[in-house]
Amino acid sequence: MSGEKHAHPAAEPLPGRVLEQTGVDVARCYQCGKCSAGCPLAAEMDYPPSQIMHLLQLAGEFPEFAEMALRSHTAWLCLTCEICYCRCPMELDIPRVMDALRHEALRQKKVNPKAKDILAFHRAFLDSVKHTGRLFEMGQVVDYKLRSGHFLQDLLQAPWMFLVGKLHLLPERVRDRRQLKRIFARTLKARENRP
Amino acid sequence: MQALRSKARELLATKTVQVIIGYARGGGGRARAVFVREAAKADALVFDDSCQQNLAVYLSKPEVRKLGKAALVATPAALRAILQLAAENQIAEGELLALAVGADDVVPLTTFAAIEAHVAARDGDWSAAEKEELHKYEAMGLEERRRFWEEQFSRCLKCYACRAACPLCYCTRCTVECNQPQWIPVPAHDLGNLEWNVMRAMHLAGRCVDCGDCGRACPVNIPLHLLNRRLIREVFTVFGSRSGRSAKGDNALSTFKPNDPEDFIQ
Amino acid sequence: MARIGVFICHCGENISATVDVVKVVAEAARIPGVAHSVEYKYMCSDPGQQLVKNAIKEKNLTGVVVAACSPRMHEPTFRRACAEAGLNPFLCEMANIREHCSWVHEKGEATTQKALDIVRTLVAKVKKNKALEPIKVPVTKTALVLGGGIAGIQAALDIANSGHKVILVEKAPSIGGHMSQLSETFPTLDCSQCILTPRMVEVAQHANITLYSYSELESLDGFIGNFKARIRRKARGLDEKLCTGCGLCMQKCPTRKIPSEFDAGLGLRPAIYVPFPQAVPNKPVIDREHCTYYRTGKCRLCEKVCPTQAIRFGQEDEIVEAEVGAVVVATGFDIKHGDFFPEYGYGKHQDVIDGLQFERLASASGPTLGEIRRPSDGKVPETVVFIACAGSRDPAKGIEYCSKICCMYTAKHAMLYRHKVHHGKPYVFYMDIRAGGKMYEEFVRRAMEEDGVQYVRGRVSRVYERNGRLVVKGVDTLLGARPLEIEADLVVLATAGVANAGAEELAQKLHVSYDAHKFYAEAHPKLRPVETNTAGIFLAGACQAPKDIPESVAQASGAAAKVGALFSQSELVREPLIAVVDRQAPPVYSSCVGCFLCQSACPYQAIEKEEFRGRDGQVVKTVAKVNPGLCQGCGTCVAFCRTKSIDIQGFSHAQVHAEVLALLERGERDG
Amino acid sequence: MKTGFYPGCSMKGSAREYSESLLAVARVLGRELPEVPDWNCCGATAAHNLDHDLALALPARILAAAEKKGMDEVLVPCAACYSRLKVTRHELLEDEKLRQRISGLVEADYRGSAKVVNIIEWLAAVPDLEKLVKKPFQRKVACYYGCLLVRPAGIVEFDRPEEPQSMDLLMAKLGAKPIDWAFKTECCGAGFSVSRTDLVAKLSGLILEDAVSRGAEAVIVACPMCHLNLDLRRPNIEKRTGKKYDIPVIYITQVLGLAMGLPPKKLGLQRHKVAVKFAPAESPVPGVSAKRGA
Amino acid sequence: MADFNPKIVAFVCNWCTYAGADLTGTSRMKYAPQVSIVRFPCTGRIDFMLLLKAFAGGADGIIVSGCHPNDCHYSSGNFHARRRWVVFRGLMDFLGIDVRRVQFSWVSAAEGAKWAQLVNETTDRIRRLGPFADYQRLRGLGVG
Repeated sequence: MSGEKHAHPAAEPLPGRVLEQTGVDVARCYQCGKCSAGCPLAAEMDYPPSQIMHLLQLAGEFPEFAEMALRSHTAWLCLTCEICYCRCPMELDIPRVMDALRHEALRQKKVNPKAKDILAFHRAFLDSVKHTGRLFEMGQVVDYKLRSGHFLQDLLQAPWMFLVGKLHLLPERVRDRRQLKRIFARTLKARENRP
Repeated sequence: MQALRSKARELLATKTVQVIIGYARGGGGRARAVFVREAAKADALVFDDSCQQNLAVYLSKPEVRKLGKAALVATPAALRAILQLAAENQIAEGELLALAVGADDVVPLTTFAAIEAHVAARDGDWSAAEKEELHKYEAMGLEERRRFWEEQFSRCLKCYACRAACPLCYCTRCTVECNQPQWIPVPAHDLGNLEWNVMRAMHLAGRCVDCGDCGRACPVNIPLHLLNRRLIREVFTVFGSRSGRSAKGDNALSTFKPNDPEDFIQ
Repeated sequence: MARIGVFICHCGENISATVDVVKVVAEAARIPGVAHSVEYKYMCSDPGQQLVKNAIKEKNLTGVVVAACSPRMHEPTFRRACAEAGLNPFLCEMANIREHCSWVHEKGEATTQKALDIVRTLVAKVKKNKALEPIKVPVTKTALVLGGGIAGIQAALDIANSGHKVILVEKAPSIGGHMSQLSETFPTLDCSQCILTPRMVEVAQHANITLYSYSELESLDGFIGNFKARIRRKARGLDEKLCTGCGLCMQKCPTRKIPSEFDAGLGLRPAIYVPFPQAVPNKPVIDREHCTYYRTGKCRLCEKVCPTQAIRFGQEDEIVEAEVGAVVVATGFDIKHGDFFPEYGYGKHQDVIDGLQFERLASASGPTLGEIRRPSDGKVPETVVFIACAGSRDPAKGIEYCSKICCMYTAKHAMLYRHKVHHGKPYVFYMDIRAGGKMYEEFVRRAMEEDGVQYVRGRVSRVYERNGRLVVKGVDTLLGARPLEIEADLVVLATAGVANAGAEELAQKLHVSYDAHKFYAEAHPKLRPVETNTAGIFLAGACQAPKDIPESVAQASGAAAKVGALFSQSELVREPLIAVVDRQAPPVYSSCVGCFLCQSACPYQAIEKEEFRGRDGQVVKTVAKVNPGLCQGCGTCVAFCRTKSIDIQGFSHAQVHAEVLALLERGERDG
Repeated sequence: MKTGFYPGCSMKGSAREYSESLLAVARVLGRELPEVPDWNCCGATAAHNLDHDLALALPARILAAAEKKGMDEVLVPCAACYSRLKVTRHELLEDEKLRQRISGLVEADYRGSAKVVNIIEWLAAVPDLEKLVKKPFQRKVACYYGCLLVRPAGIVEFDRPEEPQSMDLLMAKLGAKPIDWAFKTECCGAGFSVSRTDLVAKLSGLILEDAVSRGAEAVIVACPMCHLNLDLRRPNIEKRTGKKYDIPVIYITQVLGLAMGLPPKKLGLQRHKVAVKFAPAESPVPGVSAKRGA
Repeated sequence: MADFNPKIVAFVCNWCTYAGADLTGTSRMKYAPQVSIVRFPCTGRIDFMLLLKAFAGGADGIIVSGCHPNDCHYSSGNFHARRRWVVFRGLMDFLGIDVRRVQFSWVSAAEGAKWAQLVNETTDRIRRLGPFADYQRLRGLGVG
């Protein structure tokens, strides 16, 4: 299906790709701004949700707007708290649009530099899952520190967490880890390796 | 049978009625319709299992009406026919008297109300055999059913015996006789035969009293009554009404409920 | 031998763009019975119609088929043209090759073929058409006006002033409608009651107007010019003739804490009450649900104090019947109530109110005597946030359409607030400002420029209470969609305008159609805005769509003018498209066998019995007969008739049968 | 009715007191809670952030396993996991093509027979729970639902998305006095607890502030992430607001346990960063409370 | 069967469905051209004999459509029609005639889109069912 398109990121303009991946027709957004008004992190974002939607509306004709959306910090700040979707008068699933933007940004290698830490965390998280099948918090935290370079942050918490038995030294493991590897290979990996 | 004859004699003698429409022994031991107008001839009347014809068919015939007030030897189906005819303004209260005949008794019913009560008291469901007969065809696959009826109708001669036998086919001008426009082609070919039989069944929907005379009358033995039966059940299960039960009752198809089922409508 | 003329319209490009008109003309000419076949750019234009008229005369045509747009559009036009050329108008049919063909199919052979099929079908039909003469029915020159709001009042007065009788029915105890609840009115800010109440009084005193207040339409039968209305006069619980409206009963009534409908729940009223001081009629009603006597069987205080002994506890609803020739529906609208916006806390926080409630707060006759005080603690709000589009343009929680009046009344509210609370801070959250209308834009500008109303472009996400104030989480989409929080003392929701609760039920009583939102449907969105598709029933005001006062009044006068036109003739000419029962010479009289299935099926009780008697005076036959006045031509009876004795003119057996046969030919050809 | 239990990763680690309390309570209720066989991580925020298929495949594998084991419903106490599983089930049942593709990925024909239930639904279904209350939890509590229990409403179809009530009703049953407050469903910062602690501190701070200012004595949660952010991240919050908050953050199941009279230790209360001072019987591990803010 | 162009006859009422089909046109929505519309004042007027005639005429499928319940311009014509079609379908089925060839529907004057959809869906269905050879054979039509 979309495999062929994935081979050429520019094959179809962004709005169309968003529609295809999320079923959300950005043209339906009439810019009331309710999503931005309710978004817990709108203030931190370079483009609050309603602006992202507007960028996408124009992205078809103006590639530079597509770029702004793809390279936005917003996509990565979105917490998927769903409050925008919940209150959108047009019932547009904005969180899914954000997902699609992230996926596009990843594939087109256009992740906003400010999102480095967040991405690092997600990667560390999934690595842990890929290898053990479950989240090995200790391992992940260490992995994350290596990826992000924030060695000190949180180390203060760690000892206490041992004390109260919240961190384990050894990970729990899923038995059929091969299968999980296969799942990763067919999804995330396959996607990220595409040109 | 004696009860019937003596009752008939009395009715004619007292001039309560001018004619008894009943059964008499016909050729080959079969029962035939007879119109007894003199008390002396009452002994011609018979009643037994061979007496199946629905005599109500004569009630709407002008030549019979001319004979005056009639007493009708009535099977249950005939009683239902009387009520349906009344509901359709074809006979009026007091125009006739029904002699509901049982095994060895006869109950004179002088009013529609009495007939309604009599019918209601003895009203029942189809026999297992009757149900089985209908079910047999419904169990067929669609294509199998189509072939079956196509074969059946291919034998139809358009002799209209079914119509003549039907107490409710009293129309003085049947749709088949309309020629401007010609609704149904006159010659007996497959299409015309199908159209005629569909039309007959549809025109009897919500009206047929289930006597089965159409099927019996058919010279080429097409089980016509099955078509009516199928619709009787449709009307009863979907609209909950049965024809021939009331002298006033509105026809199931000329009335409606706002919440009638419509799952088949898009 | 039929001589049919076929006239094929290009409708500019509308038809010829996808249909090969020339080919259709040529093919049509070859249809048996077609004596003449031509095309023209605009058949409905004068030269186009002339084309038809000339052909009728020159080729002495016996029938005409105009292949163009929908008959619902131009059938009357061409039938008139035929009539002018001396051809009976009912010998003209339209082949709809635009709406049903050129507009809905791609250019190509199939589309041209279909256009031809449609033409052939109607040629076949028109060959069977019969010359028909219009039916004349008398007109009862009394109008029934439903609804005593400003629209109903205007319509009633206009009709009455043109010398016709009017029956005005209002379901509330008093006429006045929503307008009587308003404080000032945009764009002039004149006091609503000051301009309304004189008209209410005029209605009460007008010789031509019979006012049934506290009454509702029970049923409406009949047809244009000859309706029969049954009106339920709900029991007021008093003798209106005796009651002087002194109001003593209201003062003495012990049950006083009932939320006043008129004050939108912000004020209180007794169990026996007139909704407001200037009510017309100024006679109270007993609210049986709350009245102590009706609840407990004791009290009857009002009865004791009434100086004229007018109280009638035992009184029952009364049904009055009236014959009317026309109906004006002016039942108005409602606002979307209830907490359909949980995130705005309507219904949870007392200080989140709707527009109508603000009107009452701002009204000099309101519960606060015109001072803006918030419901919770009566405090004068320092900051008020007005939220526009609260429910409007909101498919998710409200309605998708624009309620049209909110932009203006919100600007008015903010203005009034500033006029009454000079130091107050009004904010308006809006999506767009729709101020189309004479002096409207200027009005909104004034709110911003002179009264310092702060307009913030964005929708509010949430309103919640924090230490006695309301936190409004909004956004300004003009400032990079930055979220912004305002602590307000009062929040006013410009709630959507919606159809009345009973709208659907009434529509079904009247047999008028309505849209997806239960607003009544006009006969044509542009050209017949005050008619319904049921002849003789007209629309006025917000029952058709949300409207402001000037629009409602304009439409009311329009409806009144239509009624006037209808009443200008003593006899109404109707299309003869009705059912008829076969008649023949004795002794047959008719092929009808008198089973009267048609009678029980007829929705209009238009089928009667006709008896034929022989020489001896005996009834020899009873058959069906159609009352041409009552028959509306639905043809339901026709489909029931087994003997095909009843037929409907214009859609006769011969006609529709021929149409289907015409399709058969097509079957033969490419089968 | 066979109910499976999906703990999810955090309940085995940072939120183990949640599962401890749940299992303790379940024991009293006499409910078996077998774990979904060989369950894996649901993928959480990370997965759907990075890859849609992966975000569906991981939960699908879990649900398929539960289905295979003949479980009619899967109890998912972690609101975050609950959301992932519920969304996945919804999406796959909506779209047959997708269902087949994902089934292929997880090498099992997922049919969607097993329902996904959250902790509130599960407890609400327990017949007359109030009868089991030995020590009514007479505290003013702020019921914190967070985002994922109630949103997206169209998919979870559980409680109403604005002003939800189910947890309040549950707490009332246990003798608590739920307060009316404004931040029931505001976001706490969710998956950012490690990567963007600053934002977590900000958002969680607003939540605590509102709860405290309205006189709540405890915040009740049903989500390890919320707990992590409101409890473990307390120092960051206090650093940001410059205020101290003693208000403890307690899991629904812990409150239920306390109300049933179970010993705090069994309910893992000692594992909290912010001590539950008013907890009955033996006071929480002293060492812990001493270490607060270290 | 892909290239088979079914002949479909639509019996519609003047007030709702005919107007709805007009709206489809004014909204310029496209639909399959195989359908020919016959206009009636009301579904109540539609005689079952006409459906037979249409089939006899070589129609492969039939649409019968009118006002939604309670919206009938004549208040109850569609209710009567509805009962008639219940019985008619029962009979058709009993005679082995595939009732999927007759599509009943309510399309209001406001439902231009629904009309287009109805026509397209019906056309597709009839296409899948193929020509109504069984019936047309009856009148010795050279089909199939």
